[in-house]
Parts: sequence; structure tokens; C-alpha cells
Amino acid sequence: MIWTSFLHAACLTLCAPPLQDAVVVEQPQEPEAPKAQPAVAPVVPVVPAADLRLHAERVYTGTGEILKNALIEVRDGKISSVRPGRSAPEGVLQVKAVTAGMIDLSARLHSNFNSVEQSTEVQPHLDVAGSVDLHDKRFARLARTGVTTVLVNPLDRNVIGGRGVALKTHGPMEVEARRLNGRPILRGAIGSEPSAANHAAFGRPTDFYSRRPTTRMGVEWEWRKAFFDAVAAKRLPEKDFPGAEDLREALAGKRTVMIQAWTTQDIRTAVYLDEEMQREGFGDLDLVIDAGAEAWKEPGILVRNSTIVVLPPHTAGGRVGSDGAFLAWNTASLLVGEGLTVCLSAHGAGPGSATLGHQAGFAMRGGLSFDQALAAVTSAPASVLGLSERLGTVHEGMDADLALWNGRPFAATSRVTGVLIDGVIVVDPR
Amino acid sequence: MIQQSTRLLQRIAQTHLALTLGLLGCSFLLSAQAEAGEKYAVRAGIVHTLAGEAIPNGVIVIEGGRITAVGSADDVKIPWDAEVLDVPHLEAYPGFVEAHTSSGMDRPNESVSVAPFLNVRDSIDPVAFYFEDCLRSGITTVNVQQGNACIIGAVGMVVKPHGMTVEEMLVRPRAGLKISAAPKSGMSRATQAQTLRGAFTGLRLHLEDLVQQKRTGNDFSRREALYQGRDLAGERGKGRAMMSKGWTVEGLELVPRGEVDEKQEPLLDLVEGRVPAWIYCGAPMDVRLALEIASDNGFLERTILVLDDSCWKAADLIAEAGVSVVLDSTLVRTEMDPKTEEEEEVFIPGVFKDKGIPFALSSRNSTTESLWFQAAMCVAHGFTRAEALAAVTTTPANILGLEGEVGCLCPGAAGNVLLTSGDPLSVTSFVEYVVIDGNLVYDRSVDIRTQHLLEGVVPEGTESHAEEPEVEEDTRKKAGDEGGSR
Amino acid sequence: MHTNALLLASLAFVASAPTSASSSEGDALAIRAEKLHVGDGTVIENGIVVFEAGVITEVGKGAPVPKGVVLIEHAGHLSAGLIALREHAGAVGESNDSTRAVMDEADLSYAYRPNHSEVQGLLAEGITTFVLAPRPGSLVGGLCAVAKTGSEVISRRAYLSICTGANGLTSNRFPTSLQGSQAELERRFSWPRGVFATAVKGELPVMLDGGSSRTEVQHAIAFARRHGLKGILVGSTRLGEMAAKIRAAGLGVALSSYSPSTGRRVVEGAVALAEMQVPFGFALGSPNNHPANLRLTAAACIRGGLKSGEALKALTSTAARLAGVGDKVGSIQVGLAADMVLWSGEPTDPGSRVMAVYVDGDEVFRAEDDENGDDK
Amino acid sequence: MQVGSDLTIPEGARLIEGDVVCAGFMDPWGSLGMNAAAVVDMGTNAATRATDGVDPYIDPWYRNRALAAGVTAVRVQAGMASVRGGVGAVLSTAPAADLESMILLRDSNAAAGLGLSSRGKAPDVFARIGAVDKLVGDINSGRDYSIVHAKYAREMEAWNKAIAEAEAKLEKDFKKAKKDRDKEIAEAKEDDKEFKEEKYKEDKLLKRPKLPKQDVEDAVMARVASGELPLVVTIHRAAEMRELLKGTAKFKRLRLVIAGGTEAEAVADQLAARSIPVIVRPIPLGANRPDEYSGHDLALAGRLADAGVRVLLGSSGGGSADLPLLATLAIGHGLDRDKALAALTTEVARTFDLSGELGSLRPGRRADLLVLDGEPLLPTTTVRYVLSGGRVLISPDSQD
Repeated sequence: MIWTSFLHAACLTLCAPPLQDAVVVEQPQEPEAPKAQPAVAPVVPVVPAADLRLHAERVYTGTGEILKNALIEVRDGKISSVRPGRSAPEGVLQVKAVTAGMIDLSARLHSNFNSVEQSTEVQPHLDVAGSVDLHDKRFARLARTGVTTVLVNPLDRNVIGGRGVALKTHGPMEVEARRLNGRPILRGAIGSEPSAANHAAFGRPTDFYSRRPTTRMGVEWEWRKAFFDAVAAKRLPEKDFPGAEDLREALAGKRTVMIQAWTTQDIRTAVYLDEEMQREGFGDLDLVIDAGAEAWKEPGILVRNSTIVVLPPHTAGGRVGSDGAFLAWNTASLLVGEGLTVCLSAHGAGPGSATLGHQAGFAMRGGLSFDQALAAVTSAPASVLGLSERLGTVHEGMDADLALWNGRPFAATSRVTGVLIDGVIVVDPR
Repeated sequence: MIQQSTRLLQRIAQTHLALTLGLLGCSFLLSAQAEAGEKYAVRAGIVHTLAGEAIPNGVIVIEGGRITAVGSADDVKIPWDAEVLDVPHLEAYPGFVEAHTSSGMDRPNESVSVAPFLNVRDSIDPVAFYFEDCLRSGITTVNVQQGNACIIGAVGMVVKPHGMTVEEMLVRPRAGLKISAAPKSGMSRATQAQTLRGAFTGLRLHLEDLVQQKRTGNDFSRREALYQGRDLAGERGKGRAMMSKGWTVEGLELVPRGEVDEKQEPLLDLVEGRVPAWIYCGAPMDVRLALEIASDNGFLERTILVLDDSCWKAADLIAEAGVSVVLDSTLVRTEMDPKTEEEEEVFIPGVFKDKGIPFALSSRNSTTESLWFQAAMCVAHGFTRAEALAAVTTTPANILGLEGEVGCLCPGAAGNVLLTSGDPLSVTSFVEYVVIDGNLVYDRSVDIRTQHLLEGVVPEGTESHAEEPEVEEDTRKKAGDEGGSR
Repeated sequence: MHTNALLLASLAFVASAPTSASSSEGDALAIRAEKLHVGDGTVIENGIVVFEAGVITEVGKGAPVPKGVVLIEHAGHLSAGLIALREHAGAVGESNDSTRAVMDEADLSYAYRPNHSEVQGLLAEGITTFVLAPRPGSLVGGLCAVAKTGSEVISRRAYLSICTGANGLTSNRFPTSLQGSQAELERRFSWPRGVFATAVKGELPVMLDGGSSRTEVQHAIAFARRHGLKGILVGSTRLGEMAAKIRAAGLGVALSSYSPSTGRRVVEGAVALAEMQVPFGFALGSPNNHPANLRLTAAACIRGGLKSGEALKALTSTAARLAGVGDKVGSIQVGLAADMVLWSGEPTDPGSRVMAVYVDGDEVFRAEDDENGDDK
Repeated sequence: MQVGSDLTIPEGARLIEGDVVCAGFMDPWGSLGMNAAAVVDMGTNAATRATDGVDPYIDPWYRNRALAAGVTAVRVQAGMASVRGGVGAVLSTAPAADLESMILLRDSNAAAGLGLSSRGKAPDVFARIGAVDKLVGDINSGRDYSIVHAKYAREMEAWNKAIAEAEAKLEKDFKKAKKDRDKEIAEAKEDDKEFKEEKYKEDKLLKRPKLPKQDVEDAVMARVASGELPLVVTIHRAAEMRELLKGTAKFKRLRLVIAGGTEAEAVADQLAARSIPVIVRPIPLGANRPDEYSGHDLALAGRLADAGVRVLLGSSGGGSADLPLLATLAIGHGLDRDKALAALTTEVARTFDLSGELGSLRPGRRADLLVLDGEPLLPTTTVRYVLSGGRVLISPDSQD
């Protein structure tokens, strides 16, 4: 089976004709349709036709319920109605199952070393959006696997890499046009990556990699120093520096701070950092641990701090990431059991067997329930992005970002056969 | 009996574990071997024979390692003296068959380009974690062949992933000769092809030379006898005439086979069709060479192609030649149109299915891409369950010439049974027990590695070990950096 | 063959009055060519061009040839000298300094060596004017100069050279990232001083190297619009794909040199730009590219559907206008410098030879007599 | 079938109208259709086959581009920069799924490379001259090889005869010999002595001549020495070319072809005298070109042609689709238009023994031809139709 990545043509032909038959065919067999549209003025008897309609045997809304034989209507990129218990009208797109489009908070779609400003190790003010390449085929590939929204972050070569940007995986080819303005994210890392390229000044004083941390201690110290300086600069304007404001906003909880920390020791460090800020009365970080593979070892500290965790992909041997962290397959269910918010991610792996959908399946192999798994790839990440109003669940008014499945979602024996993003058919299941 | 061994094994395991660095030991290895005639029976909730309808509440009777009876508990009587594994909550399936792998050897490749005289027997490591993992994911038959980086490689063998010695593991020796149509490093396709053909020309010249020597000798003694007026005692050939669908060397019967260079022998076996050939193709263009070599030298019927995922483009050629194939573990391939720069995804097993080419799936030896997962991917892409399961059981069995011996639960077949908590293609079900030749060889309840992976259970004393290797490496890297600086 | 015969005749004629081969001392020269390409697309059959003191004084079919003025008959085509946008010839190893990211006041005219062999090589291919630009490697590489081949610099502030894309980055000085370089450039242009101020006022055009990828080019265009910059885009083979955007931004384009690997995009780009009426010329980038590449690129575009008239304009008048020297060179018009090439055939056909080249009225190149005219 | 101005078009034949018709262009020095690794392989030897490096599965689009430019055939080589390139082949550029229909000639030539830079480094000067002698040596051993094998054939003949006679005689004398033997045994019995068989000696005439060593590389070089295969030598420097010409002078039947020949002007007279064709690469090379190309000049083709040397034009693997365009550069730098056209058609066919098949419009030739709307080799001329093997593969309404 062969399908191409771009289907504008397909979607256009699809948006056009249904307009008519929607009006003609739809009206008689759906008497209550007008009631469903109170907003429509009585002078206009005809309901504006949907741009697109599709019928699913099962719609997993993401709010715990499963709608059987539901008819989903899409109008100007939004879901205009979801009505269960309908028979599929003629010529309407039919699928087995529908979930909200999946969201990957660690999609790693940055353009590598061009995406992190290494001249100094703390760059809270730089926005990765400037280096995102929307023509990168990886966006389309992710879209094909049902991932409709991604958070792109700077590469982990900096202690504080800068602002991440949330994007749909399909849409206009300009970042600013595609950017999702939810909750701002400040992304950095703890562990070996930020210091990987660095060395002490002796011998090679000419390059600036000699000015940067070469140890975990150093990395951790840079974090604390950055926040202390930012607070100090508040009082002493002459001490102000680019990004100080971003850091203060983070302390004020206006920005989410996303820290990559694979191993227990690094997760601990991140949480301690947050708690130190609280003790110092600087503020309370809204902390998200990215790639928190070993979160299962000390869930306690995470609970204590109600930290959100983004998990890296499950591997056969459990080993994952450059710090040799070990991810137990029951981590997600364990943390959820502890009442923590957990998001799954492919962390740049795949496509192939390591897609986000498969990760949800593997988490279920580790004991996560279906609903929890669904949340971990849709509503949970949506809330981290502060976009719960638009993304992560399937109901009226939400963005028409849908993953269309040919069987039970996340089962190894089914897959995403169709994808809608903002109401546009990006992958046509037919 | 199981309980006992279990407890004991757990104790062994603990100590064993303390020793292993990082990777946790194989605690579940239950090393009882079937005495001939020893009886074993399995009673399961459902028995999927893959050779007919599924049998609810079914019974499998195994005697002397072979299945003697399969059927509903009502029809099939369990011998009174049989050891019984009674698991009504589980489903029984035949063990999966890995049609071709280079895992399980200490090193899969040999630097010598043409080395048909080698045998993987000498490289297989019975305690390799690969074999352990096979049991976890339900693989009970493995065809171990040399890696793809060769021209003519070693003789491979079929084993079961259980046993303390290669002899114990052995299912079938001389399971074929490995050949690669794709260039090994330092060569290009042109030079690879040249060397490959050269190997067979070499064999032919060698044989012709042997025959020539014999002839010269015989002729002389004939003349001598004539001269001396002796009646010549009929000089008959001590060897066997050469049988081959390709080329033959006249008068090879004159040469006792023992005189054939032992380094050349396996190649002669191949040409005479006594062993199958496993030919690796790294690109569609290699398929042509592979088929040419096979038919020119008369072993096309006994050829199996081991394909890189790019080879789907040569499917027509393969279908025409009527050979079977083993597919790469990458099932969906992305091709890019050089003009439009747009990507297309090709589901490879689909291509081969449509062309009617018998194909076996191969695992990437990992939980996330083992045979059950590969089969599941096929279902996700529109295969029926039967088609998908066939590609990891009966088809590979046929390809290996083990039809009816493995890959199905039918009388006469080896007693290889998986007992799964549910549909083996489901991400949420597990292989609970594995029976090979009527021996219980895997029991998940005592598989500490799986527990560690799935539940993060870390037995005492192994925690630090489990961490160290990578972390150490890590700090060492750093230390190096600082070292440079101090 | 009679072409060459005639040509030889004319040569003899010139030889008889050697000093007259140079019009600098004031005595005029006139050339009549079978086809005279003015540069605005019009072609004059048997057109005559008269020039004196390096400047064209008369052009036309019946242009009056003053008494005593030598009239050179050229059985072939005559066009203005070709112009290469973005050249590095004659600035050996001094055309960029990657140690600093921003070198706003660097002036390429100081690096120009008129007599360098690289420069002479350009003449043999009929290139009489070129824009000497810094090699990519810095965010702001400096000021590009317009130089006459083997002669003086005629404009020292043709462009301010800017790399908005990845090729302005290096791994061991600020910036190492695209967002870093964007932040820096924003800073420079949002509170502009010096050349940046002039550029923002639109008085100093920019040469924007967006880098190769479509996204980088998009950024470059957006950057130019944001700050109301005028000038040309260079560097990417994908510029044609964004013809509409480029036009909207009121920018011009210098197309990269043709090469078998990237050629297709360059060609399609040229056609697209021509359709969108985006003014474009050709970059050469010698010495790393052979000077012949300039005409080869044009020819490739013609083979790909570009009108050969369009191609010639891109090689001459349009290029001159884009380089801000349209009032000095680029077409055969009264008052402009007498920079001319005598061709054996169509100027845009790589198959026609450069018979002679004039810069400021001086004959600076003359093809050695070729035999293959005779042995026919 | 037929060519002419007054032909009757047979029934049902499709008539294609066009101003100019010419034979399809041939790239005598290309790589289109080859697997990249095979082309750059440095480990090839005289017997490596180009046909083993052909990849029929490359996207047809690449070949269509060449076709659209009018290039209908390419001579390819495994190991283009290798010391011994092996047996070259001529491929059709017409897209095809199977190898057989791509191959026009499976052994067009043998090949060697002398003094070529690999990874930007040129071999040192002594090694370079040594390499030339080595090549000459190989041609020599090729010649000896065929001599030795011919000798063997004769010896075998003689031997078979000798054996036949000897055996006939033995057969004849057998009865007597048997009688004598029985007699001797009897005598031995009487005076109970032990019976001894009479010693049988054979004179060395009856010794089977030894089969000379089989060597595939020598076998190819033998074909080269005998002039059966042209030998394409990629060589650039004058010094090496002189050495090569000197060394190969003694092989009267050798058919040398020079590829590259950057400094060939220095030996132009010899090349002309021995009618050795030179495949010139008319591509504009910039400053950072390999050492052997340092003397590169677009005027080379023209100058050689003027000196009476047979000139071919080749892409050197840089992209056959661009060859016609590049050819115009050669024209612009002094190569006569007609000679340029010949350099892409008839000369190629002649050099690689394809004249009976390709390169010209004569009855009986393979129908690889172009229909143009103007003179060939003008940028303004577009190729309207391309026929390969009589099939119309490119027409105005086909895109790419």
C-alpha cells in the first residue's frame, strides 16, 4: 500500500463536492440538525454545510467515553459536531476508530546544531522557532503516524537552550503562521549532554567551549546561577542580561520549565533546584522533566513536587538515552498510579516500530490502562502546552486534529490510516 | 516439580545475577532434557494448531519430544504417566520460527571473503542473550547463518534457543551455505560479482584438474599393462559421478570424493544441490546477480533470498524465479521521488504477498520488533491473522525444509508449544511458558530479566551493577576531558 | 567561414592603425556588427556603435561615422560586456574574515587586484564588469564593490553583504545557531547605525545570502521585508520556487552557477523568475567556478525555456541595474562606457566565440586567429 | 529501414514531423545507469565487468533527463578512477527494468587509469611513470598469454597423435607380449625364481603437455593486445602520455583511446599519426580542480581537432544529460560544429565498434534518433522527439 505525504489535492476535491450533497442528502434524514445549531438565525433555514464529515465505529473522545457509530462534522478547521448513534450517510468517509491527534512533547524536530546557540550556555531568550525547518520531511513523517502537534525544543547542548515552540505537523509553511500560542516553554537540560562538547580552558583557550561546564556539578551550578542572577538583576538593573526576564517569568510560574533529565540523579537535581528556588522565596517553577527514564526509581520526590514527566521511548533492553538510563516498562503506569501527569514521547525515534502510537501500546504492556495511555499522548501533553481548550480531546469546538485508526488504537495489529489536521485531510485513509 | 526447580533456580539466579554486569542472568533456564519416550502434556484454554480450527480446552500430548496427539480434552486422553502443564487460562500456539539470523554468534562475520569451509557451529554461543530473548518472545526454532558481510560464507545450522551446548540445541546441521550478492566492505557490486563467479570457476577448475590427474594415471597403467602383456584388472572409478542441474565435470566418478579439497567440498555440495543457499541481497540490483549465480550453478531450487527492504523493487524478478525470501525487519520503507522530492511509503510484505512470493518475516531480536510484533504490523497493514501468523510459523518452516516438523501443533511435529496470556499479536499479552521438545524451558513467573524490564524489579545486589557500565563509561569520558585540561 | 575571413580583414584594418585600437587619447572608433544587441532586447541589423574617450557617442543603423574615424567591420554579433553578480576573482583569499560575525565597514574594493590572472580569465569569456563580494561565512561580510575587469572599481558600495542563513554560522564564535544570528541581525537593523542605517533607509542595497534551504530563503525574504531592505538574494538554488514572495518583497536575484547536480533547480528558477518578472542576473563565483560558467548557466536556462533575449538582459542590462551601475554599463547606449564584446554568433550561445572585448573603448582581449575557419 | 528525401511511408507507420533529424548522442565516458560504488571502486581489475555494476533500478527519471537532452547511449565503466577499469559496456539510456534490454554492447573496451588523483591527492611522479610501465607490461603479458595458449593447443594436438600411435603399437604387440610373459612366468616357475614384470618406460613425447595457467585478467589483456578490444586509458599529463605512446608503439594491433588528455596537445602529432582518439571533457573546471586537470583548457578539443586528432566528447561521469550543452562550450572555444556533432555520434560508434549499430542514420542501424526543431547543439534548439530502438520515448507532450 502506497500513499504520498502531501494530499492537498485530495483534500480540496474532498472539501468541495460534499458541500452540495451535505445540504441535499443531509437535511431530510436529520430533523434535529437545526436545533443542534441554535446560533443559526431563523431567516437562514439551511444549516451551513460541513467542510468535511466522517463516520467512525468508535470515537475515543479522550474524556473517558467511547462514542459508537459517531458522525463527526468539521467546519473551518474545527470539530463542529460529534453525534453518536448515526448510520454512515452516502459517500461519507468511514473509519473504524478515531482519537484526537497525538501530541509529542519531545519530537526532536530541531535542525540539530543550528538550533542551539552555544556561544554561551544560558540562552533563555532565544526562540528555537528561528531555526525550525518546516520543509523537513520529518514533520510529514510524524503526521503520517498520527502525531498532529509537536513541541520543538533546542538541542540539549546548552544548559538553558531557550524557548520551545509548539507546532502542528501540517499547515502553512511559515513557523509564525503555524505556531500554537499556548503556555510558553523554557527548555534546558541536566546530565551529560550540556557539557558534552566542553573542556577546561587550558590548552585551547581560543574557543568558547572552554568557558562552559564540563561536569554535572557545573551544569547544575549554571542553572542555579542563572536564576540567582536573574533575581539579582531585578534589584540591580545594571546587572540585567538577555533572558533574565524569561527566567523571572519562569520563577513566577508564567513559563513552564522543561528540563531533560534521564537518570535518577539528574531528576533529583532538577527537583532540588525547584525546591531550592521555593526555599529562597524566588518562586515556584512549573517543572516538567523531559526524557525522565528513571522516574520509576524515586517517584516520591516527583510526587512531593507534583512534577510532570515526559517519558522517552521504551526499548527492548530498557536502556535508553546517552546517560545509560534504564526505563522500566511499567514506569508510566507506576507514575500515573502515584497521581502524576505523564506524557509519552518517541523522542525522535521512529518512524517504524517506535512511533508515539506504539509507545502508548508499550506503556499498556507495562500496565497502563487504555484511557491512561490515550491521555498520555493527547490530553496530558495538551494541558502541558496550555492548549486543553483546543487540543487533546474529540468534541465540539476543538481543533479538527484527528487520528483515524483501522482498529483499536495502540494495538500492535492496528495503525493510523488517516490523519486530519485543522480539518485538512493530511493522510487519506481511502 | 516445576515449583521446586523454580525455587532452586531463583536461588541460583540471585548468585548468578550478582556476577553478571548490567544484564540480568537467565534465571528461568530449566535445563531438564527429555529422555526418549518421556511423556509431557499441555492442557490449555484454547489450542491454536495453525493446521486447522482452534481447539477450545485442548490437549497436546508430547512423547519423546514429538507431538503424538492434539485435540479437545474430551477426545484426547492424557497418558497417566505424563507430566502435565495444566493452564486453562492460557492459549497454546506453535513456537515461532526465525528463518534467518546472524544473532547468537560471538561474531557474525569472518574477514575471509570466500570461506565455505567454515561452520557457524563453532561460533554459536549457547548462553547468548539472544537465545534467551527468543524464548521470551516465543521463538523456538532459529536458523543461524553467518552475517551478510561476506562473499561466500559459512555453513549455517538450525537450532532451538535452548541447551547448554550446540549439540543440545541442534535441530538440523548444514542448514545451508551463506552467500552475499551485496558487496562486503571494501568491494563494490562489480568486484563482488566477479569474486563470486570466480569462486565457482575455481571449484570447476579444481575438479577438472583432479579428473585430469586420475585420467593420466589410469591411461599410463593401461599402456604399461599392454606393454607387459598383462590383462588389466578393470580400473573402476572409486568416486561418485557429479550430479548437478548446472554444470558438471565429466569423469568425476574417477575421483574418490575424499580427494576433493575439503575447502571446496561445501561448495560442491551446494552445486550438487545437497545444501540450500541463503543469498543476501542488499539492493534490488543484487537480486539479478543472486539468481544468475544460483541458476548457472544449478542450485536455484534450493535458494532462499535474504532481502534488504529496498529489494521490493525486484519482486517481479523473484516471482519469475519462484524462490522464497526472508524479509528485512523494516516492513515499511520510505522512497523519495527524485523529481518532486515527495515521499512514498511502501509496505513491503504487501508487495511480496501480491506477487505470490513465499516470504518469512525476520525479527530484529528485540521485544519491540520481534516476530510477534512483525506479524502484528502485517495485520495492521491489512493481512489476515492467518497470513500474518503463517509468515512467522509455517512459511519459515517450509523454507527451512522443516514442514510439519516445526511451526504447527500437529502430530509428528516437534513438541514446541507457546503458552500465551492471550493473542500473541497483542501488545498486552505475554509468553507465559515455552515448551520445546516436550520440556518446559521458559516460565515467565521466574524470569527476572522480564520482571526487571517490565516492573523495574531489581534483585538485591544487582542495582549498582545494573547501573555501572554506562555510567562508568560516562564519567570516564568526562575524566578524559578534564584530564586533557589538568 | 566568410565570417572569419571578414574578421581577419577587419583585424588587418585595425592593425594598420594600431594606436586607434585605443580610443582613450580621444580619437574615436566605430564598429559595425551584423547584429548589434542594444541590451534592452532590441537588435539592430548592421548596427554601428561609435565611441570616443571610452564612452559611446553614437548608436544606430545609420549612425554617422565622423571623418577619419576607423570603422571596424565585424561579421558577427556585438553586445555590451557581460556582468557577473557576486564574484570573488582578484580578491585572493581576502574576500572574507570569519573570525568576526559582523564586519559592517569592511570594504571589498581594498581587496581587488585588477591585474590578477583570475581577472584576466574573465575577459576571455566576455565578462567586463563584476560585483566583488565577500565569501559567505559571516553574518555581515562587508561592502561589495563593482569592478571593471582589469580596470578600476566603479562603485564601492554596491551592496552590504549579509548571510541570514546557516552559512553565516561557525561552530566556534557567536553565533552558532540560526536563532542567534537572527537575534543579532535584528538588533543591528532595529536600532540601525552606520551602514545599517543607510541600508534601512534603502540607500544601500543588500546582498542577502539566505543559505540553501527553502526555509532559510523564506527567513531572508521576511527579514528584508521587515526592515524594508532593497537588493538581491543569492546563494540558494531554490530562489525560483519563491518567485512570488521575492517579487512581493521587491527584491532581485543573482542565480547561482549551473552545475549538473543543482542545475535543474537553477534553470527552473530562472524560468519562474522571468515569468514573475523578478529582475535577475547571474552569480559566477570564480575562481572556484570557471568564468565560462556564466554563459553556460544562461544557456542552460535557455535550453530550459528562458527566452534568449531575457537571458542576455540578465547577463548585461538587468545585472547592471541590480548592481546600481545601470547608468554606467550594461547596454550599448550613448553616454555609457564602451564595454563591448564582439561575438562570432549569438552572445547567449556558448557555441559562439568571443572574438574581441573592449573595456572603456580599449581593446583588452582579442581571440588568437583560429584555423578551423580555413581548413573548411 | 530507409532514409531519404523521397520515401513512401509504409502503411500504419507513425509520421513524426521535424526540421532536423540526427542520430542520438552517445556519451563515450559516462556513468549513467551504473551503481555509484561500482563507478568509484578502486579495487577493480582488468576482468571486472561494467555490466555487473549496472543498476536497472535507478529512478527512470534520471535516464529520462538524459534522453530528453538527446543522449541515447552511454559507455560505462566500473572503477573509472581505478588503475584497471575492467571491461566497459555501452548502455542505452532508455529506461528499462531488466539489464538485458539496457545493454547495447557488453564488452566495449578494456580500461586503465594513469596518474589520477584519489581523494584529492595525486600519486607521486615516480609512481606515475611506474604505473605506465606496468600497463605496458600487462599488455605484453596479455600478448604472451595468447601465444602460450596457442602453443599449448598445438602441443596437445601432437601429443594426442603420439599417444594414439603408441597405443596402437602396444595393442598390436599385446598378443606377443602376453605370450612372452606367460612363457617367462613358466620358466620362472621351473627354476623356481621369482617372476619380475618387465619395466615399462615411456619416452617424454608421451608426457602430457602441461595446461598453462588460466588467468582471466591476462585473457582480457590478450584481447586488448590483439586489438579485439579498444583500451581506454584515462590519462592527463604529457610526460605520462609520451611514456605510454613510446611503450605501446610496439603493439601494432593495439587500439588505444585516450580519456581526459588534458595535456594531449603536446603529443597531438603522434596521436594524429597513430589515429588515437581522445575523449575530451568539455566541462568548465574551477580553481580547486584535481592536480591532473591543472592544465585544463576548454580550447583543448578544438586545438586537438585542428591538429588532426580524432576528438570525442565525454561527461566523465559528471552527468550525461549535460553533455550536449557542454559540447557547445567546446564549440565556443574553437571546436568545429560538425566535428562536435561527430564527436557525440559517429566518432563514438567508430571507436567502440558500434558503427554497424549506432551513430548514424543509415538503413539497418538501430533507430536511436532525435527530431529537433533546429540545428543540433544550439541552446535555442529543443529536442522534440527521441526514439530509442525505434520506440518514441520523448515527445513534446511528455514531461521530464
